[in-house]
Amino acid sequence: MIPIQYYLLFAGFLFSVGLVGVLIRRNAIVVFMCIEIMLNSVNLTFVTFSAYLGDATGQIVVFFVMTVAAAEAAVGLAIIISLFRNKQTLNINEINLLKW
Amino acid sequence: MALEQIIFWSLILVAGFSAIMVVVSRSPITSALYLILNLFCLGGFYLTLNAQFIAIVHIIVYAGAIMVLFLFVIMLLNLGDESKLRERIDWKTYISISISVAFFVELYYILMIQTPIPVTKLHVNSAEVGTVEYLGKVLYTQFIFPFELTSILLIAAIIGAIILAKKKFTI
Amino acid sequence: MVSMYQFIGLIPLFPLIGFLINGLLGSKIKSEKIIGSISVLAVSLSFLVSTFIFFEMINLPTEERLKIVTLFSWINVGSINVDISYQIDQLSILMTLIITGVGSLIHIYATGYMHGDSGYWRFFAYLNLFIFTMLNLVLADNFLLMFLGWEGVGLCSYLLIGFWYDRDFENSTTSVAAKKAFIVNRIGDFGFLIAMFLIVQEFGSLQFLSVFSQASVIPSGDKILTAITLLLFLGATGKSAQIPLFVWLPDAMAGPTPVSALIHAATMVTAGVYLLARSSTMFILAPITMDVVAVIGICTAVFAGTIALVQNDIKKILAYSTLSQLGFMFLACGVGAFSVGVFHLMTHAFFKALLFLGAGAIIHSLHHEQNIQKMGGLKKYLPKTAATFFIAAFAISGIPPLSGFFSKDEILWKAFSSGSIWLWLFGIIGACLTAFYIFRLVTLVFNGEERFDEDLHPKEVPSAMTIPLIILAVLSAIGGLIGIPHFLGGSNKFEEFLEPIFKRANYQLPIAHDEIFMEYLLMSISVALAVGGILFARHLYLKDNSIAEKISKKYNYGYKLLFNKYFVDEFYDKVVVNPIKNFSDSVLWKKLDVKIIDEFINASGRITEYLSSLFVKIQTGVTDTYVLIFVMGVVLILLRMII
Amino acid sequence: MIPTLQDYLNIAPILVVSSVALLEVVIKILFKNSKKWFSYISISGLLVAIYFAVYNFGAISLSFNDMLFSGGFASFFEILFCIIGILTILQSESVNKIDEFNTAEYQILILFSIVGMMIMGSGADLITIFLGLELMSICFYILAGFARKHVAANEASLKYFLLGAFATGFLLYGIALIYGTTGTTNILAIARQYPMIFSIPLHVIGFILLLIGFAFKVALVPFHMWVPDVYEGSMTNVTGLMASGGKASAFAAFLLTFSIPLGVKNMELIQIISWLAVATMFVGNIFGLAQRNIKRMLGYSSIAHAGYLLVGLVSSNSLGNQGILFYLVIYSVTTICAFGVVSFVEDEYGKNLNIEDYSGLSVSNPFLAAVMSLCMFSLIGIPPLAGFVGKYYLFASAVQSNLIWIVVIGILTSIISLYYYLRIIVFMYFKEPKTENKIILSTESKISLIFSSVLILLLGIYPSLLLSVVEKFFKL
Repeated sequence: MIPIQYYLLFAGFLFSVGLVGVLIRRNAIVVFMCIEIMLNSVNLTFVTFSAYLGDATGQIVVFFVMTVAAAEAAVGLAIIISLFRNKQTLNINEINLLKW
Repeated sequence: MALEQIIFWSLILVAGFSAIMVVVSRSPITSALYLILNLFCLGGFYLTLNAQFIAIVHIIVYAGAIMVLFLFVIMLLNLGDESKLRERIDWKTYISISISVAFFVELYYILMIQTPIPVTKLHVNSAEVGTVEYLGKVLYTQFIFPFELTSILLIAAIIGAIILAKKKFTI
Repeated sequence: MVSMYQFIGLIPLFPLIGFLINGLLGSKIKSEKIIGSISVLAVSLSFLVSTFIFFEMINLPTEERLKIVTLFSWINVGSINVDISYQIDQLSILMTLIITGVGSLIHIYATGYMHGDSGYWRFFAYLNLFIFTMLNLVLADNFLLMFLGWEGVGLCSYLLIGFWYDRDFENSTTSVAAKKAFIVNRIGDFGFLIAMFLIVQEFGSLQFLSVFSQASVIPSGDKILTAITLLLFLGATGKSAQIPLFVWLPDAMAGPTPVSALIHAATMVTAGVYLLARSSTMFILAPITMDVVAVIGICTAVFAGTIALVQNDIKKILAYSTLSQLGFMFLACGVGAFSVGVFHLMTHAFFKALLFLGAGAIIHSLHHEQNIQKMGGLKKYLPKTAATFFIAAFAISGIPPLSGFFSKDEILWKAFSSGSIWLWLFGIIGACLTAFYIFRLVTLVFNGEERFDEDLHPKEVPSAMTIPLIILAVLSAIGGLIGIPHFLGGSNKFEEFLEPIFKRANYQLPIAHDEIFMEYLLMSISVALAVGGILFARHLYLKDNSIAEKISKKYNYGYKLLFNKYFVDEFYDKVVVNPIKNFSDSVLWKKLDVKIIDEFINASGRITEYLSSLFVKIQTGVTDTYVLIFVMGVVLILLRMII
Repeated sequence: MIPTLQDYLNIAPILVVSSVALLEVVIKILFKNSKKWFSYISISGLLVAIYFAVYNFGAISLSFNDMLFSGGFASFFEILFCIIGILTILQSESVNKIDEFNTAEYQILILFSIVGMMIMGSGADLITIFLGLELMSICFYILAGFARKHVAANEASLKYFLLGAFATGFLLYGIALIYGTTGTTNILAIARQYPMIFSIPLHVIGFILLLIGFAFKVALVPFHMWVPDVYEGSMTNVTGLMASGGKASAFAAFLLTFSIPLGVKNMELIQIISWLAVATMFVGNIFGLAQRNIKRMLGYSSIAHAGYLLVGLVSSNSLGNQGILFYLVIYSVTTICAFGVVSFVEDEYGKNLNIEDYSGLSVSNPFLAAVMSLCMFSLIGIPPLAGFVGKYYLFASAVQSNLIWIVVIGILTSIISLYYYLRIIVFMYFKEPKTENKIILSTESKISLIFSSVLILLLGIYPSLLLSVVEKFFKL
């Protein structure tokens, strides 16, 4: 028997790891991957609740989140490509034309 | 029951390790590969939670499609060269890490101490709920509108991806 | 018989139409005549309507004079209904008469003054808009509509002060002056707004009648009421340029002179006094506020009067003079004599408009020379202007039987009878200062030798400008006669007329005893001091060498005496005049006014801007920072939830 | 369970707009040289959608198994977003200057983003709201980077995307926790469990995370950092759409999830929202002072206005909700109008965006200057313009809830904002024109500007027009 808290806490841990990644990494693609970790940790939370509540909604949400993640990935990577074409870098520290 | 425990803890170990490795790996390709490992572990978690359909879809969509896209872009932009992306560790890094730790501690406090959730067992229906049949029924009846909505979302994303990433500015 | 009352909507409507025609089509209409006549016609038609209403009103029995005409419903917020509706009563019709009457004279004058200006149509559009908003201010039957007018005049003054944007004004540009006027006004409006919200909360309504009838049963000294009145007074100090929010008014001189006349005499600055008079029911129940009002009023009166002593810009002198006179009005309100305050407001509107228009005529004829040290001897070139100007100067100095005498004397008497000898004493000093600085101005401008450039050939201004001057001069001369106090054998029709408005307020006041002897005594003192001030100024500034030479030639033996006399002058200069002047010049004006108060307002803006440019560095452009701040926010919020 | 015809009729506006967008995709593929037609097709589609929304206006009902509201406030938002869309398209002639070939895609994406907004404004389920939000956001990410020849646009797009996806994570986490504690994602079902659920800390945390997700979209401090950068880098018309529609829809979702079913009754939540409101008002107005770029400045102005709007939520009474709806309309119209003027002054991407470039606009183009100053005065809140009535409404609601202190802060900060709003007017009216560049306005853009200006004036002088509509949604 695994208490629900373990799952939730592990999801929270994954979320925090993703957070750290977003905060400390400079490569735009890696930052995006860390965001994917965060989304997946949320998915885990949803599935956990769904399973423990015996309710399908949570899994349906996960289904939608995956779709959204796919759409975001397509758009996000397209944005990264078009930026890279113009600027030849993906280091978000160097992408600071717009400021103040 | 011991088997369940063993699977759970080993999944946690691998998933946690791979997640951390995504963050700390120098090369984006390594990060991406670790992320794939992490996603497989999550699929494992879904299986332990009796969400078979989601587990399969997860592996197919995430590891199969999204991560391949990532790898593809990394290769396309030829980002394998690590020297291009030297990342320093400075005071901001420490602040970031401590903030994230604080966030996790808060989550821990809320989940473990403030909220005693009595549920320790999977719901009796959970095995049935996770099947393709059941989810399909719900998806095409109750959630038909959001389901249709996702098609529009994907079309918008496709159009956007094409116009942003196509090579020539005018055809 | 058709009541004129129902046509009240026409009064603000005409200027609005004038504004719309000139504002939308003005650039297409090439003829100055058409633009000018539309504008003048709009205001004079309003004046006509208000005159009709006024005459209908005085034929009605007192209790039927008040009427509210609702045009349409404006805002319905829950239980609070705010309508666009106008309240016609003695006070509002009086203000309307002043605004439209003096306003149309200024409009007529401006058609001559602005002749040939490239922004002719713009100017008249703004002027009409100004009148429109001001009329809304005084005719409103609720605080919110009044606030509309209140903001509107601020906005129009902003547009008008910055009208000549291509000209420099005192080391900066007119636009800076305009901006300052607007911002300082907004600080005052802040008080008004908060007061308004407090009123809503306390009384559940914004309508004057409902609010005041509810307020009148509140015991005196109530905390909320004190807060409301203090905040309203903050609003009034902004509009009526009292300490500490007066800084915009001297700068408002950057606009064309008719604007100065309009702002200073008839409209904008009187708004604060009007607000106090309108809310007298509430003010009288807040003794602390009343004291504050009186003290601020008298301080401004003396302070501004002193600064006016040393100014050389003709319009600046008049600007500080306005501050000072407004101070007197607030003094009157502060001691509970609201009707006297309004009386002074009216007489002041006449003679200050006259002074400003006269100054405009002088400036016009000297091709925009404003320094009085570069004038002199203008009497023979501008006879009509000079004559009217003298009348105005006597009126403002309080020489009987001109209008200023009655109102100012009444204020001083009320201040005295309110029990504070200090208020009276400072009031007397202020009155004396007034006489002095205004005659310093008059003497330096019209008498003495000609100090302006020789190639300037001043000549009398066109009749479009002199006719308003003459009408105003007549009004300044006889305007006070409607308010002759009882002890002088008059019937004080003015006070009687306004009595119903201040009934509730007067009810709260201790009944003043008629001490006829005392009144005569004080009156004589103030008149004597005024005359003294005038003579002293004439004496000091009329050191006409030609006269002196003539005298010395004629009376050789008297040379020594004359010398001695001059010696006495020197003595006066050294011991009495110079210290005051120096104090005023170096301390009051250059330090307190320019450095401290003015700087404070400017600095607060600059500091905020500096801080802004400092803080904004946090916007590094790097996504990391943004995420970091995002997560910090999350962590803090979650922390709040846990604890 | 199976959708009926009535269901489809209920969501007719959404259906119309999305099918018009899909139609445009087909047209684009079939006829290569038809770019002139797209804007007319889009506008007519939006007009038909408005017609259906008005048709549905009468009664509030639920459709698609409680996934969507229709009628009532849902129709209200649908109409608002359609109007925003029409105004944006009318002003978007400059898009042709950016990338001639992508006119069709531009129209399609705008329509899709409006579909997203409409869904956010009518969602009755957290899932639909989330999907609507994502649809809108994805369109915005793309539109922000639409001028892809320019690095600034790429950068804006990337920043918006990364931060937006990051915020989505929090939003989803919030939904997950709410789902976990209530077992449902349906707003009405959640509301039915009130007030018991608020005793579970996890549930409150869920709401907080949801709040943070929305706070990002409406740009509340400290989740606002993307706004100035993204606003500066994106195409001006797109910025206008983001600042008006994006914010309005996020506020709609805010209202739907926080206020309409539940009434924000949880004191801790209210306190947090009030902090956010105060911080937002301060930061928006103070940071705005230092800006020289007009789009950044308007960005900070939009942040500050989010703060004012939040005041209505803090006061948590029906007056506040009405005030938010009313102010959203005014704010959106004013903002889109102001950005419209900016887009006309900006002759090609990224030029003429400094405040100095507005010198003497009153001489070179009096019409634009007049419209711009109308917008500025409305944003300042000068009566009788609509902005004043809206602000008055919001502050009155706070007073009703005994929150005078927040009103004081609101008014104080709005005095600070005066400095930067006036700066533009000073430049336009009190400065000599620098260069003689003639701005030629097309009929469409004139229509859009005149329509907005008339609305700003009309709603200020006769606000009952809108107030009477808004009042119906909330019983006192």
